[in-house]
Amino acid sequence: MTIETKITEHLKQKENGNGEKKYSSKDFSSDQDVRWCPGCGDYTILKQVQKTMPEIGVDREDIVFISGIGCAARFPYYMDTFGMHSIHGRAPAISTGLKVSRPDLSVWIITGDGDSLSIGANHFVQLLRRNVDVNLLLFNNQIYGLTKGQYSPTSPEGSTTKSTPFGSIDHPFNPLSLSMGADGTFVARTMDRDPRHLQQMLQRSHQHKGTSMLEIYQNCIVFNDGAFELFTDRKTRPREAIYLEDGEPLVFGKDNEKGIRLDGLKPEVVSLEDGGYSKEDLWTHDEGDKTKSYLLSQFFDAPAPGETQMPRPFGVLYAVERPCYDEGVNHQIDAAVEQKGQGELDNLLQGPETWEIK
Amino acid sequence: MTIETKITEHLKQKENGNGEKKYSSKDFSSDQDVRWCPGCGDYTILKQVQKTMPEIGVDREDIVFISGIGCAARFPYYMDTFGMHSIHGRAPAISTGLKVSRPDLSVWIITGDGDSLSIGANHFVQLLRRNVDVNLLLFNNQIYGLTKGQYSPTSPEGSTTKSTPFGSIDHPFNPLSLSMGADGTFVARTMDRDPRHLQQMLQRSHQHKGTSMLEIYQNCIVFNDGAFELFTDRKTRPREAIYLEDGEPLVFGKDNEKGIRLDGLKPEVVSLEDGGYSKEDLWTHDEGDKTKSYLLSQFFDAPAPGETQMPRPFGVLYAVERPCYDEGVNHQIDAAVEQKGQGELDNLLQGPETWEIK
Amino acid sequence: MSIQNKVQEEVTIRFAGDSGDGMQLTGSLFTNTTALEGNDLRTLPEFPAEIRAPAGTVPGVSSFQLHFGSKEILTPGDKCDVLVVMNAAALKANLSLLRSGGIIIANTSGFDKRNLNLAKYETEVSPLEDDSLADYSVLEVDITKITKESLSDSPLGYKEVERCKNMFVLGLLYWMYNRPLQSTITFLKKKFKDKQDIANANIKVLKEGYHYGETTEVFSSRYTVKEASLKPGTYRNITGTDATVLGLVSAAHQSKLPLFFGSYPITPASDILHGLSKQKHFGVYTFQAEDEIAAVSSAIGAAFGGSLGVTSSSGPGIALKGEAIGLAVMLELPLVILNIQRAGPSTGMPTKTEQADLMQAMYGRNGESPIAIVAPSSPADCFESVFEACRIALEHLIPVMFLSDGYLANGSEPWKFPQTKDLTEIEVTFEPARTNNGQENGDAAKFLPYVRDERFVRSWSIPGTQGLEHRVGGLEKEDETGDVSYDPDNHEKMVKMREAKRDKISEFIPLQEIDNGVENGETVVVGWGSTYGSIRTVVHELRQEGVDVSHIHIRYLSPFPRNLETLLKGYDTVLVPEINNGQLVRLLRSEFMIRAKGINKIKGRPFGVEELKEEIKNGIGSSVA
Amino acid sequence: MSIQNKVQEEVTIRFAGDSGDGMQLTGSLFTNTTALEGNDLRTLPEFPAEIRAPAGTVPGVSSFQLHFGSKEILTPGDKCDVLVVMNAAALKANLSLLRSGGIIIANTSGFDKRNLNLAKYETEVSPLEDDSLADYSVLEVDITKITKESLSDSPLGYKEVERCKNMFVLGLLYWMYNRPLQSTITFLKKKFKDKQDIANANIKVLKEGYHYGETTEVFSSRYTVKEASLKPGTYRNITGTDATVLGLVSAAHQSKLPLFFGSYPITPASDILHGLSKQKHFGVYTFQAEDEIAAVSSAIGAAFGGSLGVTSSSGPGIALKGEAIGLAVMLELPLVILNIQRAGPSTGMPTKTEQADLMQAMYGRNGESPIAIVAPSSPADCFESVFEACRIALEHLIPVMFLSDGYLANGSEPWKFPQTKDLTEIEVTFEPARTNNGQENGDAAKFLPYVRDERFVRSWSIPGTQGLEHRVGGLEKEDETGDVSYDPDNHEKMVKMREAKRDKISEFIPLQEIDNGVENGETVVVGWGSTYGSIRTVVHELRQEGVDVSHIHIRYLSPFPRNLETLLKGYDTVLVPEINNGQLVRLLRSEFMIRAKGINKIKGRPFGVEELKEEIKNGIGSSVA
Ligand SMILES: Cc1ncc(C[n+]2csc(CCOP(=O)(O)OP(=O)(O)O)c2C)c(N)n1
Ligand SMILES: Cc1ncc(C[n+]2csc(CCOP(=O)(O)OP(=O)(O)O)c2C)c(N)n1
Ligand code: SF4
Ligand code: SF4
Ligand SMILES: [Mg+2]
Ligand SMILES: [Mg+2]
Repeated sequence: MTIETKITEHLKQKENGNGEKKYSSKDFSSDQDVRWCPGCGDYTILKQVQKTMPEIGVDREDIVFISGIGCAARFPYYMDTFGMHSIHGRAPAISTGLKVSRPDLSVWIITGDGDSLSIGANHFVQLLRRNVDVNLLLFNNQIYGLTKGQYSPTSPEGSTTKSTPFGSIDHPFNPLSLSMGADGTFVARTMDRDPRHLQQMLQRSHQHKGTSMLEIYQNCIVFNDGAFELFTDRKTRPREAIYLEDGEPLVFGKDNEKGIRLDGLKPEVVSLEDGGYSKEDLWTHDEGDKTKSYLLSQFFDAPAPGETQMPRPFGVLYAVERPCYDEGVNHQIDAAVEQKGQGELDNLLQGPETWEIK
Repeated sequence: MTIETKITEHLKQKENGNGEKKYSSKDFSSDQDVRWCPGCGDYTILKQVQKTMPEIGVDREDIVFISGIGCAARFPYYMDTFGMHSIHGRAPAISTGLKVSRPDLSVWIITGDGDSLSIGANHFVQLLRRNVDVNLLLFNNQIYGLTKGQYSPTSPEGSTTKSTPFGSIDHPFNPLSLSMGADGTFVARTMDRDPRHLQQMLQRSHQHKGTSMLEIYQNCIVFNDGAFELFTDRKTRPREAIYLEDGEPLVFGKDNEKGIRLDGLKPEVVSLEDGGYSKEDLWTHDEGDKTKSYLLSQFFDAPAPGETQMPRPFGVLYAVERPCYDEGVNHQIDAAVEQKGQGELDNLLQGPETWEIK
Repeated sequence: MSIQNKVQEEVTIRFAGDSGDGMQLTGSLFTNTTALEGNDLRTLPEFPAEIRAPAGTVPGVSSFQLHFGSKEILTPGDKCDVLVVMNAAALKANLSLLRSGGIIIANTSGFDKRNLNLAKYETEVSPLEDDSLADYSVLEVDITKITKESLSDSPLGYKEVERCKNMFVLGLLYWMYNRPLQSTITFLKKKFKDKQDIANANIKVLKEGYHYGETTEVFSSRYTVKEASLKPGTYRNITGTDATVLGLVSAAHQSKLPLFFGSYPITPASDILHGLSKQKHFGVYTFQAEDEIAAVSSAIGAAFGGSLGVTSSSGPGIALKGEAIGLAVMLELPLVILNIQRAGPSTGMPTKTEQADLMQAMYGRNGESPIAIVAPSSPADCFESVFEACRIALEHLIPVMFLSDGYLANGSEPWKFPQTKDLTEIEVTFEPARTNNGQENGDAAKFLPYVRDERFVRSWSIPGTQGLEHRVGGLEKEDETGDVSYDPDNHEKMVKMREAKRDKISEFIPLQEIDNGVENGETVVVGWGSTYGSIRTVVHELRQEGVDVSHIHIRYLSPFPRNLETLLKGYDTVLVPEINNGQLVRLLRSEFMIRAKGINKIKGRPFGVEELKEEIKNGIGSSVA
Repeated sequence: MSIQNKVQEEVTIRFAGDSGDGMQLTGSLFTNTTALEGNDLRTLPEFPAEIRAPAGTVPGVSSFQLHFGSKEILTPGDKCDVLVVMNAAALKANLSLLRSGGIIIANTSGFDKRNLNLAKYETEVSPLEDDSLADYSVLEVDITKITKESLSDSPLGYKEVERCKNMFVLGLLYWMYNRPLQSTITFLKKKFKDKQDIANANIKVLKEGYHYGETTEVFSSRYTVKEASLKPGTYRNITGTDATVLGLVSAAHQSKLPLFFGSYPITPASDILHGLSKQKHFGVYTFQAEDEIAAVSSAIGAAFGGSLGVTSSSGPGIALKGEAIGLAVMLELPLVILNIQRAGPSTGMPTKTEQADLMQAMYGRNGESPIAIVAPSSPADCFESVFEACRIALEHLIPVMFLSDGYLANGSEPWKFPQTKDLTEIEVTFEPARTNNGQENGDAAKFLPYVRDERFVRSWSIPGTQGLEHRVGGLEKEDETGDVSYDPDNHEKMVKMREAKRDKISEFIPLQEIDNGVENGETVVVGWGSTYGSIRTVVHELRQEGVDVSHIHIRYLSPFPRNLETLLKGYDTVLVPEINNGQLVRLLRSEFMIRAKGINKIKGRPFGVEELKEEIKNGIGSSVA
């Protein structure tokens, strides 16, 4: 911002150059005891975030974690950065106000599937549309944890929960398709049980300029244990999950023996063993191709009769550059100042026409 | 509902069989004078709706129009049916309550681009996800009309409006992509200036079981005149708009001289005149093909450099059957009654364990 | 040495342990047995704060307090006489709630180094060893060990065996208080009918505990608490939440309307959603909405369609409903809003109780938008109060807020439940169809949806009724026609009308009664909601001590009963205890210009009888100053 | 016959026509000229209800009322002396606002059959022809025709020519009231500097109108309104909306903070968003959020980052902000909420004014969540009041609601505007960095974000400050540390602390002054907000008539000025006029136990001076009864 304020003054007194400080992961753990259920997936996510923060080259005091309400939303209390445990579903709106007025900060939103896709779904889609330069970590456990086990907008149809003793009726959201429908510029998925991949995705989220939507499959051991076992379990993972690498062919399986190719618009799983197909025939992942990314996000619902189940994609499905809202707003202010010069309060007070009373 | 209530009793006294009454369009116009600006696109929409209602074979008293707030939202006052002009953005939630408890009614939601995609966007996506059997008419004029001209979530980037004197910064929603991202089961588009097509689309919306999302391009003559001229103007329409027919090839142009074919995942405009391509080579529209429908919904943004602008699709982009939330809820109740028999209040009051005090 | 048998008039027992130790079950089983023995009683469970904390830590402690006696019991008791602690954390968290001289029953294996550390005991020595518990009589039993031993030959796995240890405690207490084991045994057999081994194990350990009391010499005495003189009749035990659920289903039944319940989960209101979602065979619709706004909106939509539309929430969730409640005020449709109050502001302390939403209920909307307010006074009273809320909403076509709180919702007491035939009927008639004097579809005389009856109530004209097609909305309505109107005089008329309509309800609710005491006395204690038990107990005691103090408890807070002003003006001093910073007291002062004085506690807890007694004593005569 | 010149002390003119007739412009141009002539004045535009109605219909009428004089002018005037009507609908809609004997200037071509039908005049004959206007002196001019003729040789198109007709009216009135044309001519030249033809046409017609007065004999007299005795100084004309915008920009300037304004459009608050969005070169951030909840939330986020966070709305939009305001109360961050009140409840009458959100401002949130409230008393006073709201928010880290209304927002008056150098400074200091006594990243002594100064205000510790990393949230905070706490005593302490902090503000605001009258009198009229002008006028008149009545106008409604109680208790009768059903009156009664009596009008309009005078006269001495 070209305009001098108490904030710009205040920040001048900052010790030594930005991002030069060296941290260890423990520098990011606060003095609060962590209060999640033993075995909750949130623990490992916290650990990976604390491990990643020292790597991103941002001073600790320039990092802000903002959450809504939920088990996941307790997260900021455990990070020794600035943080706000706000109100249910509103973290994206609060973060927008913060990031627009403080573009110098690295802002991280922590939210659950209920927080972001139920009460907060409006702010969620608007954030993606505006492409505010923040990182949103969506802890998806397909349940309302904090309120002790009601179904959420990501719970599969038929879920029997506290509020649906006879099974849930509503069709769940596909969070990635919804994000793409809202024109998100960075759409990715990872899981609590794969620390390495989780760290990579956190890095990617940080690096992306714009809203980074990272869905994290997180196990709620108490109210929805094993919801993602197919993907997290060592035995089934190779069959059920596929890891995406930009520019690489879509291969999966224990020994990468399977691949996915596109037959026109229809993706199909092919074997790389029976000589029928080789890597060259496969669909190569292109993070910048919206159609392909959409198709990947559709590897989700149970297959139509006759069709084969596609593996669930993990990694960055979609990533493109688009101007960020926060940047745009600040540019507009700078431009106005350039053009008209910084505002003269006395001119404003005086207005277009005045008169004297003697 | 298998359970007898005052409502079921009350409805028994209904005169003669359902849907047998004959109406003319004037039976659907109320005694209120219409108060939109002269020349507003809302007038013709009102007219087409009043023309269509007598055709759908539903008794007038079984039709309910529910709106939020906005110019468009004044609509129910002008329909001589049951109606509610509710609060800003909440019509989908109100309609869900009504339709679930009164599945016998034909419920129509009237909403604007601000009403449904700004303040009401959460209820909008949840409605589509749940697939409640109602019809939603989205009057999109890319502006806030009632509040006298601020930009809306569908206003193009750079729109200069009352609230954005230097041009809007945020990237607009693509309402149809958003609807598909929310797993809507019926996604269609029409325009105020094509009465015949508008009527067809109203019919289709009524016929579809589930949430019918019909976007209507509507001209706000006062605050955003000509926003859709390219598509509505007789001269440019043939070039800029394409009408979709299920099972038919994608052709457009003054003399249907142009078509669209798919080169892998990439749609391209081809000429049907220079003998290069014939109708057979074209993409045939399939309302049930999610991927193709998504691609069509993407005929929206300005083309990337080097790519050609696609015509804007009108008609039903996507239509599939999926269980409706309201039906599911009522089935569950019926099932419970079947299984346990209708509840005995005295058993409930008594509870599991009692004791006597003499 | 022989064990002597003492008779006690009342006893308070507190079961405390880790969330995993099954203290809630232990407590409720003891409660049922006690109820069957004919005691009056009141219980209060205390769960850990929202997030489940690690086992063994203080935040992980879960407890259950039971107060029972041969006299009238109206509170869960201030301090307990017996404190059961399954581990060190439980002791740390609850010791302050034990009266000096009270009994501690401690599970020693819950006091090993690991547990002491988890409970953050500074000292290395267990509190059981040092003299920190000198003023209490402590009974140490290695419950875990005994349980394991007694189940050594059971086929159960380690964990399952462990889980039986709460039955030992139960058995031991049954012995102490001369309680039969039968009902518990029956319960266990029923609960685990497909898991014989588990049933047997639990029963074995239960008896083990009972015999332990008999055989070991550690206890010098057993206690008997005689039957209370409850009104004759059939009773059940009930929590505020269950009573609310039953009240709603009953109101739907008595009005012969479908119940539509739109809600969004939040502590402590969620349990009502859980309870109602089980009642589908009563034709109950439960809709878990995307947020509180959609929840209340859906209820309004259902009400427009002719259903009994109900929504529920707590704390911040209620704040979100304000706009839509205002719409219902304008539409003049029935709507019931259940507010299970919790400690605020903002997210506050979700698991703690408070009464701080009364002003919000009165004024938490834009413009002049009067609604009715009803508050229950005990867990069982939630039934009648919520039934009344529904009756008022349906008979007066107005939003009604039911102001309960977490303490009432979770607490329980014996309830002489009614029979369907004894329930009053709720009068609802839908405006009948108009067949346009025979000729079809012709326009009949314009239907006037905002014409009112003598109670100022308009007609309920539901979709599907021929000839009643009409439009309603949130813009100001023209008198009678209901058309949009910007006419200045009409607006004033309608604002006054909506208020008059709300006030008119006072003619259709009971007159205010004096709960205990006399008209025209020196001091009256005026309460509302969950403070009932404590106030009644205190006033009862004070009157026995000869103090001229009476008790008035207000269920109908908006409008007030029409005799309330006269009643209150009959006393020199008006004291108003509330679990807030002074809200009803403000309403009474501004409504009636009486120098009411507040007694306020804002600790997320009900009033203790002793502390309230002190405050009231100090308050007496204060207003004269 | 010669035209005589009459001197008048005050005049009220009402310009009425179709939305397309440019009456708003005509009115404001006359206003500017009048201001330049040194009169005191007050204006009030009245727009058609939200939706633009068809031309020629009553709902389509737009009007502008100007009250000016040589005496102090504080209201737009009850009834007007001159009514300009451009068509039949304008007459129908406004005739009731013309005093009997008043002058009607009617554009006859607006009274043809078409217009009479559109205006729904039953009779076939024009009201100008029948004797329905007998009590008024009517001047009929075919303005449209004259305009066309005088522009017959202009290159302008039909529509553009038509649009000039309002200038004829203006010219004619300038002649009637001896006003110079110059400033208007300058304005037109400036406005149409790139459209010479249009400028010339308008100027020609303007002069045409002036000459028409001079040449035709229809008028028997012209009028002079002498200069008012305003305080010497430089003045400008200003609306409440503009004054609010300026106040906000000034507060940001004087606190040297960025202004972040998050809002969602709604009538009548939207214009503030429009005004601020033009001030980007002052570093003003305007964010049009997706809804009111996001709007207030974004302002909270900005405040957390160190900006002056402001949000605005009206009616239902304010109800939606309650939950988030509660969060700000808990976070103890500065937040300014602008509530431009409109007639409610629910959607109500969006274009009409009301004062019915005071109680909501006080209590419209869950739990005990005290905030500060400031209310402006005139269009120009919006500047100082909103500046004060910002000062309090920033210096006391608390949410402050600015309670204006549609009448103030749209009205205008002359303003002796301040200079930057005269503005007070707003003291803001951010908590400085802590460099962990040299050694980097090491853990310094724990930073305590909820430690307070002598005003009970905590530190503002913004992100980017080394060593201040901390977490805040909506759960109850532990004293000093700000950590989450469920401790009962801590909760009570914090609830009381938040209240004490709010109340402490009373030591940092001016003492309540008596606007007019004496201490310890018989009757005092107590007002707040936009009723100022009417009350002041009435009290002034009554005192001149020798009535012992005083006027106290409260700007600071929460907390009240610390001397208010003593002041009010000095009078036998306390009358409280409000544009609501009685809200401040309730606060005064419950706070101070004084028998304040309400005078209430709920018609979407300010009090007329005459009607208020009546009510006050009746009210005097009433409290004794
Ligand atoms: C306004 C409001 N409504 C409801 C709640 C209650 N509530 C707290 S968290 C939550 C949902 C939690 O689910 P999710 O967002 O998936 O987070 P999780 O606990 O599963 O991590 C709800 C309904 C609240 N605190 N505030
Ligand atoms: C809660 C609330 N917020 C804001 C408003 C003000 N408002 C009324 S309509 C509207 C937007 C209208 O735009 P749109 O939905 O596109 O309808 P249109 O007028 O363009 O048909 C707004 C912001 C309101 N009435 N209620
Ligand atoms: S409830 Fe589930 S999500 Fe919440 S802390 Fe426990 S395990 Fe984790
Ligand atoms: S403002 Fe626009 S949308 Fe509204 S009525 Fe006028 S033309 Fe139609
Ligand atoms: Mg979750
Ligand atoms: Mg619009």
